[in-house]
Amino acid sequence: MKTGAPVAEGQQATPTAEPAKTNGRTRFVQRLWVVREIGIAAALGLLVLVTAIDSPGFLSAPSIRDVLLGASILVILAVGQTVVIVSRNIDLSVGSVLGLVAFATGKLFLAAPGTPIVLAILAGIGLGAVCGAINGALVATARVPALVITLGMLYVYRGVDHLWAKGQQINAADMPAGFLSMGTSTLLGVPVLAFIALAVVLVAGMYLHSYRSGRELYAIGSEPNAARLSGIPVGRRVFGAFVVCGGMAGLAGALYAARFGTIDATVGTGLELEVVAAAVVGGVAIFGGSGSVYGAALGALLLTTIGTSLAVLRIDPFWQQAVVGGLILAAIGLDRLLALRVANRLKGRSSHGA
Amino acid sequence: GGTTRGSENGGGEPAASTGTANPDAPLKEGLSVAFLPKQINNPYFTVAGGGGEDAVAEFNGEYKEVGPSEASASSQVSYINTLTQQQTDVIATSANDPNAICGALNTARQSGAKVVTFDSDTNPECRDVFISQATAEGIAHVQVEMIAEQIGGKGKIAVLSATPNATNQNEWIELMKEELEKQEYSDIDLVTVAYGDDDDQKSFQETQGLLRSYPDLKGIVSPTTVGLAAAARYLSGSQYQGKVALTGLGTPNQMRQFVKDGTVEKFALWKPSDLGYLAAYAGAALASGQITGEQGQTFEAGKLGEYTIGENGVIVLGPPTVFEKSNIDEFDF
Amino acid sequence: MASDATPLLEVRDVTKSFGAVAAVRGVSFGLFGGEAHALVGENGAGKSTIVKMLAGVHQPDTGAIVIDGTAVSLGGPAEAQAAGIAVIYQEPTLFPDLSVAENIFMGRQPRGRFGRIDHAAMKTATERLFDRLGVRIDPDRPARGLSIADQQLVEIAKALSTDARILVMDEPTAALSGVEVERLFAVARTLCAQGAAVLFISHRFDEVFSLCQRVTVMRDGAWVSTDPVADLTVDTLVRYMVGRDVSALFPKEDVEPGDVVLEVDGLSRHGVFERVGFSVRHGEIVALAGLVGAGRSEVVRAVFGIDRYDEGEVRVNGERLSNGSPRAAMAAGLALVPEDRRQQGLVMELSIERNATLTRLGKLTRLGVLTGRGERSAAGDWADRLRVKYGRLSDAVSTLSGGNQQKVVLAKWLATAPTVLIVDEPTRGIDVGTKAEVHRLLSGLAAQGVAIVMVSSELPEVLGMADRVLVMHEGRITAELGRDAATEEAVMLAATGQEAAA
Amino acid sequence: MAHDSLYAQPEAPAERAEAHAWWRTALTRWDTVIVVVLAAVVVVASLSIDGFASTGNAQFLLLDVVPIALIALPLTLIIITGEIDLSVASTLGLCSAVMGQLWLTGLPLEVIVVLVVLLGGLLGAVNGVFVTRFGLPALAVTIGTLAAYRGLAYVVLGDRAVADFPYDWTAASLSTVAGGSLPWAMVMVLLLACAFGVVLHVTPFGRKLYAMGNNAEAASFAGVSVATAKFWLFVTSGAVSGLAGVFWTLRFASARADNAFALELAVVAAVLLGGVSIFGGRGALLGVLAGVLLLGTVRNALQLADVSSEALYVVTGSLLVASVVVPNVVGMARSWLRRRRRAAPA
Ligand SMILES: Nc1ncnc2c1ncn2[C@@H]1O[C@H](COP(=O)(O)OP(=O)(O)OP(=O)(O)O)[C@@H](O)[C@H]1O
Ligand SMILES: Nc1ncnc2c1ncn2[C@@H]1O[C@H](COP(=O)(O)OP(=O)(O)OP(=O)(O)O)[C@@H](O)[C@H]1O
Ligand SMILES: [Mg+2]
Ligand SMILES: [Mg+2]
Repeated sequence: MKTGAPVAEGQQATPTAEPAKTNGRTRFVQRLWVVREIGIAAALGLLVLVTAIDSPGFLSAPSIRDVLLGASILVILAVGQTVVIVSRNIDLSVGSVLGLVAFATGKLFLAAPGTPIVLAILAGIGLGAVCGAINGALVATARVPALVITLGMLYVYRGVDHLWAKGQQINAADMPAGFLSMGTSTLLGVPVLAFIALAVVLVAGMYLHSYRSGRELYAIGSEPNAARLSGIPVGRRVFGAFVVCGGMAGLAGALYAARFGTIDATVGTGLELEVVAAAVVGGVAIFGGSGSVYGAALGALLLTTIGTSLAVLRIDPFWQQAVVGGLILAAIGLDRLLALRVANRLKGRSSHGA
Repeated sequence: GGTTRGSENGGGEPAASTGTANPDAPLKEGLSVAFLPKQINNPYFTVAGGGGEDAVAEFNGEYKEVGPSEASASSQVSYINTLTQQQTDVIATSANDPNAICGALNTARQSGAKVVTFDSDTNPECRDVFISQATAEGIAHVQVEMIAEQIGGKGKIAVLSATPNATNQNEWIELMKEELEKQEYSDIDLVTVAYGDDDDQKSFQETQGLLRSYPDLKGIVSPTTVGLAAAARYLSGSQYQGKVALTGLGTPNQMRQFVKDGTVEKFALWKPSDLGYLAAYAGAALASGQITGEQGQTFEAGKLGEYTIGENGVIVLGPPTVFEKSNIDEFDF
Repeated sequence: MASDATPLLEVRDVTKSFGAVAAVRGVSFGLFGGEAHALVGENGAGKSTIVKMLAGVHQPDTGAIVIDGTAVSLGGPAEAQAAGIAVIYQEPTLFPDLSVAENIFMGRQPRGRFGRIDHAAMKTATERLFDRLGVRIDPDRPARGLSIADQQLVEIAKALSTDARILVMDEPTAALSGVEVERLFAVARTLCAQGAAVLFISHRFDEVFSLCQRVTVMRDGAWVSTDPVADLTVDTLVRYMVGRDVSALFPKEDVEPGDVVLEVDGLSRHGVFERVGFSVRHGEIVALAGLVGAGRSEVVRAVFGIDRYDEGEVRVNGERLSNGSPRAAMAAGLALVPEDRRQQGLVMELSIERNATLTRLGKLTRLGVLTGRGERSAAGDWADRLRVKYGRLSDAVSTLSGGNQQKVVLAKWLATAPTVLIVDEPTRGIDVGTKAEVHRLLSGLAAQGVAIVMVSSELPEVLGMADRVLVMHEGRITAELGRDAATEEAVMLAATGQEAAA
Repeated sequence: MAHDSLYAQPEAPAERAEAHAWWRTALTRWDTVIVVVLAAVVVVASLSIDGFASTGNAQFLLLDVVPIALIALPLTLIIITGEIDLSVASTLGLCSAVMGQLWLTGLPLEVIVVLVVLLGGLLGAVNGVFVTRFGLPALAVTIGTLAAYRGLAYVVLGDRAVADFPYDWTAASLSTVAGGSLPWAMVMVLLLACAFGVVLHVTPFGRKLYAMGNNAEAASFAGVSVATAKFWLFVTSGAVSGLAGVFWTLRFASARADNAFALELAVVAAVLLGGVSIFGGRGALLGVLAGVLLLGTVRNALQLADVSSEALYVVTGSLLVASVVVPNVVGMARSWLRRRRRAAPA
C-alpha cells in the first residue's frame, strides 16, 4: 500500500535514460528520498482512518492531543538516536539515561523546591549530555564498537539510578505544579510537550540538513574511511553525536518527570529497543549514511499511534505487540525495496555526456 | 492449577507441620528475617519492608531486604536459593508467579527456613502461612461499594487492571463480577477489563482508550496502584475530570493531589507497613514454634494484637482502609 | 618554463616504512609553480605513499615536506587542505549515500545566512565545475552506482573545487577515455598558467609527455632521477623505472598446447560486457589485455561464477558449467586469483595457514574434523614452494608485505591443483624480484599443462608472457593477437578502440 | 563492509597490521584471561563468602546459567559471522507458551518437546530468510521479531500460566549427576558446547564462519556459500532457544508468555564478554562459556554477600565495557610506545 505512489511516479518520470532528461530524473530521485517519509505518513494516515471509522471519537481534539502527548517523548528520543545512527553508531543506553535524568529531576525539586522550571530542564539536558559524553568518549577515543559500549552503559546508568533511588519514589506532590502542568497542559489545543518535540525535530532536521557538521555525520556513516581522507574530524563528530543523543535523552527524562509525575528507578526500562525501532521504521538505515529525523519522528508517532489505536479499537491486548513487531518488519522490508529500486534505476546508466 | 508442583527435586514432601505448636513459647531472639518482594525498589514493597523492619527490631532479630530489580519469578528463585544457602530463619516473600518459585521455597523449607508469603501468595503447599492484605471478598466488596456510591448505583463501568496474568487482580475482578450480580447493583454494567500492565504510560493510554470507545462510561475501577494513579492523571488533565468516577486501590502519597483536586473522591488500600509488620511477626512465631501454620492457631503480633490462622494457612490483615479528603493527610506512604 | 625560484612544495629526503616494508626511502624532489611534474615508477614503487604523505594521511618517518621554504607537519587531511594541497587519491573515496554535489563540497559547502548550507549555490557551483571538465553528471544524484570513470571525474571536480595551489593527482586518468583526459589536461594547464603546481601520476607515458614538464622516477621506494621531460625518451624512462632489461623479466617457456579445456561462448552481462567468446588449451597462457574498465575482470568473474551472466555459456572439458556458482567452477577445476587481494583474495585478519587452506578445507579433514597438523603442513608446503617470507604460519596475513600476500593468494588457489587457472592482475603491487618469480611460476604451471587466463594491465607482462593476447575495449573483444603479432602498438590500438577488430 | 572499523587511524594498514598481530595474541589470550578471572572469582568467593562453596549453591548457580549458556552457543556462531540475533529471548517465550498450550491439548510431552524445538527452528528460519534472502540488517530484523514473537506468545497463552507439568519432568530438569552439584541440564549444555566447539573450531564449516565474518566477499570468492551458512545458523539459534524454552518451562514448572523477558541483552553481554567481536570474525567458544559462567558466578557471589541487585547492574555493565576498552587501550598504548621508540633514534 505504501509503495503505490512512488512506483507510479517513477515510471512516469523515467521513460528514457538520456542525459537531456536529467531534470526529470532529478526530480524523481529527489522524490524518492522524500517518499520514504511519505510512506510512513501514509501508513499513519491509514491507521488513523481505520481507527476513526470504527470509533469516530478518535479524531476529536482531545484524542489527537492525547496521541501527540504520548508520542512526544519517544519522538525526542528517536531524534537523538537518529543523529547517532546516521554516523554508523548506535546508542542503547538512552532508556537508562532517561530514567536517571527523570529521577534526578525529581530529586532536584525535592532538594530545591524553588528551582525554576527552565533551569531544571536545562539541568536534565546537561546530565543527559554528560552521560552521552561518557559514551562518546569511550566510543571515539578507545575506538570500540558503540553497540558494546552502550549496552554496557545501559546497565551502568540503570544501576546508578537504582543505587541512588534505593526504592524511593518521587510523586507528583513533590514537584511544583507549574512543572507538572507543563507535562499535560496545552497551547492552542496542542500539548506543550508536542511543541517541544516539534521544535527539537525542526532544529535537528535543519542541523542535519543545512549545517556542515550535520552533513559530515552522514558522510561518516556513509563511508568512514573516505570521511577521514576528506579531513573530517571523525572522532570529534561522533563524540558530538553521542553528546546530542544523551542531551536529548536528558530532555526526554525531564519531560517524563513532568508528564508522569511518578518516578522511580525503573523509569524507561526497555525503551532503547523501542527507540531504535522507531528510527528504523522511520527509514533510518541502521548502518548509517541515510535517513532523516523527520522519518524517525514519524516512526515514533506511528508506533505510539498503534498503541493508542489498538487500545481504542479494543483489539485483544495480547495482539498488540505482535502487530508492532510485524510492522517493524514490514517497514524495514519496504525501505529495502525502495533502496533496491533506486539502485536499479541508477544502475548501468552512464549519466555523463559522450 | 497444578497437580504436582509442590514436590521438589528428589526430596520427599516438605514437612508442612513439624511437631506441635506451643502457643506459649517465647519469641526467639536473633532470628534472621529476609524480605523478598516482587521487586526491590518498588515503593509499595519498600513501605511493607519498613513495617517488617520495625517488627524485627521489636523482637531483636536481624532484618534484611533482598530481591530483583525487575519483577520476574526466575530472579526471585535465584534469591530464594541464596537465602537458603545463608540459612535464613524466615523468608517473607511476595510471589511473582505462584508456581515458578514453589520448588525453591520448598527447598528452603527443607533446610529449615520458615516461609511466609504476603501480598501475593504461592500455592499453599509451598509456604507456611500467607498474610492476606484483606480478604479478596473484602477488597472486591469495598471497591464495588465505592464505585456504586460514586456513580449513583447506575451506569457503565470498566476495570483497569495490572497485567493480564496478575493473580490478585484476576481474583478480585472475578469476585467483583460476582458482587455486581447482586440485586442492588443490577443497574451497573461492567463493560470491559483493560490491562495497563502496571506500566504507567500503558495504563494512561488504556484509560484514554476506554473513554474513547465508551463515551458514556460512568466510572473506572483500578485495583492496582499504578493503574489508579495513571488513570487519575489522565482524568485530571481531561474534560472528564469530575464527570467520570474513579476509584480503586492506591497509595495516599500518589493520590493525594487527585483527591484534593476532586478527580478522585475516595479509594482504598490496606496499610502496606502493617502487612510487612504482620508478616515478620508471623514468621517469628513460626520460627519460635508458637504456630505451625495449622488453622485455628493464634499468635501475638506486637502492636497489631492477636491473629488467628484461617483456612489454608491464610492470615487476614483486616479490612482495607478507605482514604478520602478528610483523612488522607494522616497517612504518609 | 622550469624556474629556478624556490619550489612551491618540496619533498625533502622523506622515508616511510610500514612495519618491515620500506615503502619510501629517502626521496626528494620539488614542485614548482606553473609546472606539471610527473611521478612514475612501477607498481609498489611508493608513489601513492608519497601522495598520502602530501595529503596528511601518513606522516613521514624521517625527512620533511616543505611548503614555501618552511617545513610543515601535516597532521591530517584537514591540515593538508588548509595548506593549499588538493589530492585525488588512487582509489575513489566517495560517500555513496550523499549527492554528487555534496561529495564535492563536503566540509567546504557554500554557506548562506546563519551559517546554513546554501544548497542551490552548491548545485550551481557543481554544474560550473562539470562544465569546465565537460562532463554531465547530475549534481543531485547519489554517488552510489556511479561508474568508476564517473567516480574519478567527481574526484577531479572535488580537487578542482578547492582552488588549491598544489594539485596532486594519483592516476586520475586510469579510468578515463581520451576525451575526458584532454579536458582534464586543459584544466590542469590553465591551473598551471595561474601559478599552481601539479603532481601527476600515471602509468601512461604519452600522458606524461603531453602534460608534464618534469618527471621524477622512483624504483622500489627509492628516488632514481628527476629530469626535464624534454631530455627523456620512453625507453630511457622505462630503463630508469625498471632498472634492467624488460624482456629478461618474462621467462616464458615454450609449450606445445594440448586440447581445449576452457571454452567461453557468447557470454554477455548486459551493460558490462557483450558476446565475449574465447577458448584456452592445456599449457597455454592467454592474456586479456585492455584499459582499466574494459570489462576484463567482469568477464573472468562471470566465468568463475562470482557474478551471473545473462547469455552465453562456459564449458570446461566440454561440460557446461552452471551459472553463478563458484563451487561448481571449483569442482570443475577452475581457480580464480582475484584482482583485489585485500577485498577479494584474502581474509586479512586470519592467519596465513587459514587463508592458504580456505579453498580446500574439505580435503584436509579426517573424519570430518580438521587436525591443525594437516593444515599446517599443507600451508607450509605451499608457502615454501612459493618462497613466501613469513614469521609463523599462525601470523595474520595482514602482517605480510603486499607481494607476499599476493603469493598467499596464489598458494590458496594453486593448492586446489586447478586445470584452468585464471589470474587477474597477478602481479599488482608486487616488487620487481617477486614479479619475476610469479612469472616463472605461471610459466612453469603452463609447462605442466595448466591452462592459464591472465588479465593484466601491464603491457610488458602481457607481451612477455602470453601465447595469445585477447584485447578488450568497452566490454567487447576487439582483437585476438598471436604471440608474434602482439606488439605494443597493436595492443594499444585495439585497446583504445581505434582500430577495427583484427 | 558495513563493519569496517570506524576508528582505525588513517595511517591504517601498517599500524593495523601491528595492532592485529597484537590483537590476535591478546584475543587468543582473552579466553585465558577470562578463564583466569573466573577461577580467581571462584577461589576468592569460596574463601570469603559463607555458603558459596556448598554443593547446593553450586547446583543453583549452574542451573541459573543454563538458559543463557544454551542460547549463547549458537549466538556466538552468529556473531562470529558478523550478524546478530536479538529475538532469542522472545523465541524462548513463544516456545514456552506454545509448550503450555500443547500440554493443555493433552499431547504427550515427548512429542511436545520435539514440536517446540522444531517451532524454534522455524522462528529462526524466519529471521534467516529476512536476513539472507532479503538482505536486511540482522539487528533491525531481530528487533522486529523480538517484538513479534513476544507478542505471539501472548496471543497463544494470553494471561494464563500452565503449571501442571508432570513431576517426573520438572524434577528431571533440576536433577543432578549422582545427587551432586552438577545438574544434568548443565551436562547437556556442556555436550552441546562440545558439539558447537567442534563445529566452530575444527570443521571446514567453522573455518568458513570466521572467514565470512572477517570478509564476506573474500569468502564468497573462495567458494563459501555465505547466505546458506547464515541461514542455518539462524535456524539453529531458534531451535536452541526453543530447547532453552523447554528447560525454562520445566525448571520453573510454569509456561508463561513472559518467560525470559528481556534476556536477550544478558545473552549478548555474556557473548561479548567472552571475547567475541561484535563486528564478527573473532572469538572462541571457550571464552563465551567462561564469560557466561563469570557473569553467573559474580552475580551469585554478590547476592550471597548481600550486595544489592542494583550494584549487580553496575558490575555487569562495567565488565562489558572493560572487556572491549581494556584490550583496545592496551593495544593503542603499546603501538604508541613502539612508535615513540622508533621515532626516538631517528
Ligand atoms: N598502509 C600500508 N601498509 C603496509 N604496506 C603498505 C601500505 N601502503 C603501501 N604499502 C606498501 O608500500 C609499497 C608502496 O606502495 P604504494 O601504494 O606507494 O605504491 P605505488 O607506487 O602507488 O604503486 P601503484 O602504481 O600500484 O599505485 C608497496 O609495497 C605497498 O605494498
Ligand atoms: N562499482 C561499479 N559500479 C558501476 N560500474 C562499474 C563498477 N565497477 C566497474 N564498473 C564498470 O564495469 C566495467 C568493467 O569494469 P572492470 O573492473 O571489469 O574492468 P577491467 O578491465 O577489469 O579493469 P581493471 O583493470 O580495473 O581490472 C567498466 O565500464 C566500469 O566502469
Ligand atoms: Mg599507487
Ligand atoms: Mg580488472
